Amino acid sequence: DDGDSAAAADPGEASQVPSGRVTVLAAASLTESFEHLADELQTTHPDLEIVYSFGSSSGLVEQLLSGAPADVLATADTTTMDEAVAGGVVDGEPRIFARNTLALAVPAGNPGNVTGLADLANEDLRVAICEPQVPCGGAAQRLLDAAGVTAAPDTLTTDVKEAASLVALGEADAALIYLTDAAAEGDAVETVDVPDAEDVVSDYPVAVLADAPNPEGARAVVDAITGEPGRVILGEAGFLEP
Amino acid sequence: MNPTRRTEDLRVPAGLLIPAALGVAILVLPMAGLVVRAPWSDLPSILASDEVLTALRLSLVTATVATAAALACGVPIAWLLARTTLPGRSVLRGLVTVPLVLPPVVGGVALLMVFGRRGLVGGWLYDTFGISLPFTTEAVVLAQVFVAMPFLVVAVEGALRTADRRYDDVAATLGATSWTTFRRVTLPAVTPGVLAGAVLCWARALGEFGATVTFAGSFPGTTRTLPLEAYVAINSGDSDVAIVLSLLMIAVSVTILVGLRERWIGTA
Amino acid sequence: MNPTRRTEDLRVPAGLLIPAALGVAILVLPMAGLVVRAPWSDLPSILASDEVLTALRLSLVTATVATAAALACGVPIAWLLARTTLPGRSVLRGLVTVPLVLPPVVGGVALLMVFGRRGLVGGWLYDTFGISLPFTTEAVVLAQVFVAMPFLVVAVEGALRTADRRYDDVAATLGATSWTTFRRVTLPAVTPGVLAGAVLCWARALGEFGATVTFAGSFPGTTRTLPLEAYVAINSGDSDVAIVLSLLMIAVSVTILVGLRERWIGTA
Amino acid sequence: MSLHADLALRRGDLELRAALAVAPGEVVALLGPNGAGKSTALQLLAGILPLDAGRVELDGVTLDDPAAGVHVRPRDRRVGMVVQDYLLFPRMSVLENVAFGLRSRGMPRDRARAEAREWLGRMGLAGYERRRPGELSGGQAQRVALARALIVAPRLLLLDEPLAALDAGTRPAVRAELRRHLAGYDGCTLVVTHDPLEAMVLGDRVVVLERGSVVQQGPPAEVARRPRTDYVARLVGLNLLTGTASGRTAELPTGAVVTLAHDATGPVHIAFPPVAVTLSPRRPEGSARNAWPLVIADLEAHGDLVRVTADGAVPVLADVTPLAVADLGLEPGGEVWASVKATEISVYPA
Amino acid sequence: MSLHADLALRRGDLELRAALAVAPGEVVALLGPNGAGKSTALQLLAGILPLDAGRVELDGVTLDDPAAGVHVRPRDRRVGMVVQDYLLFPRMSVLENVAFGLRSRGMPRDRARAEAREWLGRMGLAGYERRRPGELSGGQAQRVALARALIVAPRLLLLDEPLAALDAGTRPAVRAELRRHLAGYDGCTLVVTHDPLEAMVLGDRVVVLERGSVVQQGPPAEVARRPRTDYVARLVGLNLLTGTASGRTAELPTGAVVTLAHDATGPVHIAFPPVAVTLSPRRPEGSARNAWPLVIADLEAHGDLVRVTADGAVPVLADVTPLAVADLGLEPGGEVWASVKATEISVYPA
Ligand SMILES: Nc1ncnc2c1ncn2[C@@H]1O[C@H](COP(=O)(O)OP(=O)(O)OP(=O)(O)O)[C@@H](O)[C@H]1O
Ligand SMILES: Nc1ncnc2c1ncn2[C@@H]1O[C@H](COP(=O)(O)OP(=O)(O)OP(=O)(O)O)[C@@H](O)[C@H]1O
Ligand SMILES: [Mg+2]
Ligand SMILES: [Mg+2]
Repeated sequence: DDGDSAAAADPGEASQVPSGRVTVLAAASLTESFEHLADELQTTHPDLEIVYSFGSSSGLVEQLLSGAPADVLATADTTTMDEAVAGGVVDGEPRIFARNTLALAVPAGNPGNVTGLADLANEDLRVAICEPQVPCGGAAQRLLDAAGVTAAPDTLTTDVKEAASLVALGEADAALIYLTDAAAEGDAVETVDVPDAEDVVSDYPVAVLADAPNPEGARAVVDAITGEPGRVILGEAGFLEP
Repeated sequence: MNPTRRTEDLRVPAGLLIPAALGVAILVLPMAGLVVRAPWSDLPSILASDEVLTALRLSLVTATVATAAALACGVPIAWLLARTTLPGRSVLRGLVTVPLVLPPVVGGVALLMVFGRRGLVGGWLYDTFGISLPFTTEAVVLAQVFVAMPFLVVAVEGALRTADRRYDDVAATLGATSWTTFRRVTLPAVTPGVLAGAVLCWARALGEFGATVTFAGSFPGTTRTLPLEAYVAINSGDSDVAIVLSLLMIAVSVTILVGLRERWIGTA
Repeated sequence: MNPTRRTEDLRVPAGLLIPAALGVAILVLPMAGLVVRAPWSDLPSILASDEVLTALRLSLVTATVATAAALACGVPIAWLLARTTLPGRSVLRGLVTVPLVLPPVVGGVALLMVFGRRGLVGGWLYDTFGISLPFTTEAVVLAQVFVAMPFLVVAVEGALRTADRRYDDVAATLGATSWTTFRRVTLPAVTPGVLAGAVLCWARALGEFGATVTFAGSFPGTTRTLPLEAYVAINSGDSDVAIVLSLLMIAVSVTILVGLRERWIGTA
Repeated sequence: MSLHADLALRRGDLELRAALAVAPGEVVALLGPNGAGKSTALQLLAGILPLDAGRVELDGVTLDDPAAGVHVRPRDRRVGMVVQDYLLFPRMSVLENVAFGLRSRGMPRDRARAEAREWLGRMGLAGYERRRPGELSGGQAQRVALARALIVAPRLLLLDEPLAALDAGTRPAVRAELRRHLAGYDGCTLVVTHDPLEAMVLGDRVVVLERGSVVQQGPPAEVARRPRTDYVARLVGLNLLTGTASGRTAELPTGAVVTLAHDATGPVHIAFPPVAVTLSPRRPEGSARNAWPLVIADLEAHGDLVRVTADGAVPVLADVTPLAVADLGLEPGGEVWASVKATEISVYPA
Repeated sequence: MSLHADLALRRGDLELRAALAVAPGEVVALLGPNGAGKSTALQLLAGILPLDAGRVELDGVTLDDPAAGVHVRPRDRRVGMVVQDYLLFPRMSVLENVAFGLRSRGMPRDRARAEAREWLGRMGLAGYERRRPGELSGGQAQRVALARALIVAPRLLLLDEPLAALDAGTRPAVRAELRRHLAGYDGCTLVVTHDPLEAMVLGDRVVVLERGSVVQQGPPAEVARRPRTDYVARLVGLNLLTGTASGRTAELPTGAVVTLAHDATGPVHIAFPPVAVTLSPRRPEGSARNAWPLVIADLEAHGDLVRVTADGAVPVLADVTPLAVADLGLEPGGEVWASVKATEISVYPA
């Protein structure tokens, strides 16, 4: 029940020192960075307890529209955030806090000898690309169009993580995934330079929610995400600044 | 001692009816929700689209092949578990039911580790024969077998344990080999259980998503089954399409389950 | 007519042994893959972490409660399907098995549509009592019941159809109400089937992911069960943790399944 | 209490149409060949099978009347039943099986068990209380089934071959126990049996069912003396012929003629015991007026005597001594003359 | 072919230790009270139950020898069995049930079916080929079970009360068929039965089992004339006493003394038929030297006679006419004197 978090925040002092529980719904690709951010905030805002629920952006919006009790929403694209805005669950204007670009990822050692985007058209290579209808797929399509390449994928993943783990396991010879995901896989994945990759970017918006039980806490968290602590941590994970 | 109408034979004790009604509500109401929310006007155009038809065909074919394979392998496993005194039998039972608890995505990763190009078995297959399973329709079937066969095994084992073993003894005294006994005496006796298990297995295979998407990937025509199609729709914010696809799956499976006429499920 | 050693009673026809071995390989090898790849040195620290223990406790509690609820509602449903001549019974059977085919994520969406704060039932509950189900531990249980109960229903119905109805008749002539007959005669006769169904149901509930994450969210301590924890781990690039969590689930369920001693599953 | 039943049912090739009435306290023995419909009739009365047509009334209450749509459920009938294959509840102990009916009627567990224990004792099964049905021998299981049915003192008791599996030593004791119980019992009882002695001992009246129809009924002695069908005749050990009498002779359908001791007219039954048949190698010349040439079909030892089955225009069974068999050189396929004195023959209207 | 078996098994409170031998072509009738272990013995021979100890040898081949770890599986034994509850395969037609054994031994379907059809005809079940077992009456099912076992001509045939459910009309025919079949069959046969007539007709030799042990065996006539246990005596309808003889008298354990017609010494059995017992209200003064005062326990009609069970120092069964019952005013609890002429008594060493 949603009464808990409201009660936890003492309304009298709220405007001074944000405290109590803040529930953040965040896109799955933000998992690692946001967990770090919570640890960081623990030192500056010891009274703030941050609880995350990670999921796909569209699933999170669906949950909100069904009355999920939460304070903050962070999605991996603007389309889903726009749905939330249209649904009236967002308080104020969403703010872009990070950007992501695509990388051409190959397994460690590059067994397929991939040298550039053009290799994605090679039928003999096993290629994973995101489904065009999802954010990373849309971005991939734009990148490929710009390079004039018609890819021959073997699988269209719905989730970037899938493509990333296929590369990490060596099952795919190449995949177009976000830079952050490539970074998260560590040594198992290498990236091949793609010229002009920075031209295609995805925006990550964050917003305080209209029914937030703890609006003060929510604002403090959003400030942290968009402010200095977020910039540092997100930068480490490979995100670009907005 | 009240003379009652013949039809009142249907009277059911409240102790059974109330929980049953509650259970039916839990199971059926969400489906009603889907029906209410479905975009009925767009329905024909969505259903007639090429992708949907392709995915539907692929789903039906793979689920059916997977069920056949699961029957071929799963019924013997159930028999081993129920009728022999194999040492370590209860550990085997535990192992065989593992895929039930494994979150399907993890199951997919596990399948990749074994049958993938660099996997234990897959690596050998690839190096020796140049065969690579992932991203093929065969991989979809394998993922479905992995996920759905345990249902069959558990259901059939339950049925075998309920059946009277003395018939097997009689068959043996009549000179039947254990294979003949199995085929002509044991199996017919547990047909309802086998059918129930096959239905579970088929339904589970039809709805299988996580292991498939991880192990077999998602490519229209070869590996993108209906649930994958629905998942794509949800993730691209098209929940209307997802609802329609789900209703389609429901319609197909209910038709088949209802079509499995009473007498197939067995008369006692 | 060859005198054989007593132990050779274990000899199993090849027609059964070969497919069984193949099936076991398909089911068990992927798990072996997980075991091989597991980060054994980090294992203790991962398992001892607070999040994991919390998630484990939550998983065990919710799966067990869900199984109890499914038994309470599902066994009566199975009885209705197997033993009465309810009109529209085969349609009911079809409907009740729908959650089997519904991809769990879609199931979660459907649950939100009905039990969400704006849903058919959920809206009424919220407006009248101020109760909101989604994103609570109760929601996890509800999602698990929705997804897992059909397994129980199908398994128990199969067992009921295999059992001899004449015992029920005898009980009736001895003056037993249908409730007494159900409780003292019918139910004991199908105990192996009910247990098999409960095992299926519990295992399915323990591994449930899609419907839970959609309907109940993924809040540590209240709704983040082990499979959800594994998903979080995968998403933070920590596939080692995901593997460890999967092995934990496997270990827990195998222990419980093996612990369910032979005699509980029933002697024929 | 009393039972009035009018049963009609088609089942496979069985066409059952039988009227059965049992007075309060009366025990009716239901006899008939395999497949006659005895078990089926019992199932109809118990309410387990639905009637096609007809009516069942017990103690003035209509239990079944398909035309009016009335059907009382088995559990509301207070009908006790022992079936041919016992159907003891496999997961209950013997004691729980016997106590089941009392418990179902709401008796507290301890009292029900005490009473069940007593019944088991009467059935010679003290000490078997905690066994499971699977651990009983055939005869033991049958006695448990009997105790389970008798203990509830039902208004209508249906026993389907209740003693068939009992050994020769136990059978008289259990039969006596059953007889004692039935004597002090004011409900209606129907006992199916294949044992003529059992029918005579237990039954106040005998009803014979063949191919779904009642072919004969009456007091045991009457039925034993004047069988009306081949089946009954074989059961009571008599030869039975059917013919048309006119004066002191009767003509059989085969054309053979039987001489009678008394005048009779119209269709008659002709009965005589196998011991009254004399066999001889040639046409006998003595006072026996009835003599027919026959071919021996079978010989079977049978206590001190040998039973000879002989076929011909007048098929007969004859009981002769082993000495006679040797003297006459009787063997299957051999020819022989059979003769019966007219005074040994009893004749009654068909 | 011949069977040599030495069976030892504990099962619940049954302690079975029996040696059974059957010569080629011989038919042994196994008699015994309920729970004696007859069905258990057959299960051991069929290989369905494992022996605790002992040995089973058929036709020179060891089938079971737990000490040596030998156990031939049921299907390798060529042992045919008819069990007390038939166990017809419920999902096969009657014809398929009977043909099953032949098919299992590799006979082509058509030939197997033709032969099965013939066997059904012999069992009086022509026309029932396509029925399911669930659609048969009890007696019909038993005949199918019998045909299913006989058709495979096993080397050892085990029949557990094969005719118990048959009606009085069918039983002699099926019994004759069985006898005919067994006569032309060189395998070993064991028939369990509770019917003394059946044991005499079918058995070349009778073996009596009680509480797991063989208590008597021999040719049927010998067993019938000289019973050695109460059970056998009741079975063949004799009174049996056991005592210690010395000269022309024998003393019973109760102290009562029986006068004998011939000299005897040591432990003896004393047997006499119930019809040889005379009942009188006072001590008889005639030539009968044996007279004992008794109390009547039970009366039961029994054919033309009434069987009186009387208790006392010398418990006896007496068969008297209904007239005598009326004249003497016999009733349970009444006192009476029973007398038997010494010449009616047969005495043999115990
Ligand atoms: N379910 C059924 N379907 C078709 N025919 C059946 C069915 N059940 C019984 N019959 C037939 O009905 C007839 C009567 O059967 P029933 O069991 O009443 O005989 P019965 O008189 O009890 O014989 P028995 O003395 O052998 O027990 C038999 O010919 C049997 O084959
Ligand atoms: N599974 C078992 N566990 C324990 N005791 C058993 C078991 N099966 C049988 N018995 C006991 O063993 C004894 C012998 O049983 P068996 O069935 O051999 O008797 P039987 O001679 O065939 O008797 P009947 O004439 O009644 O068929 C009985 O007392 C029975 O209660
Ligand atoms: Mg019958
Ligand atoms: Mg027996």
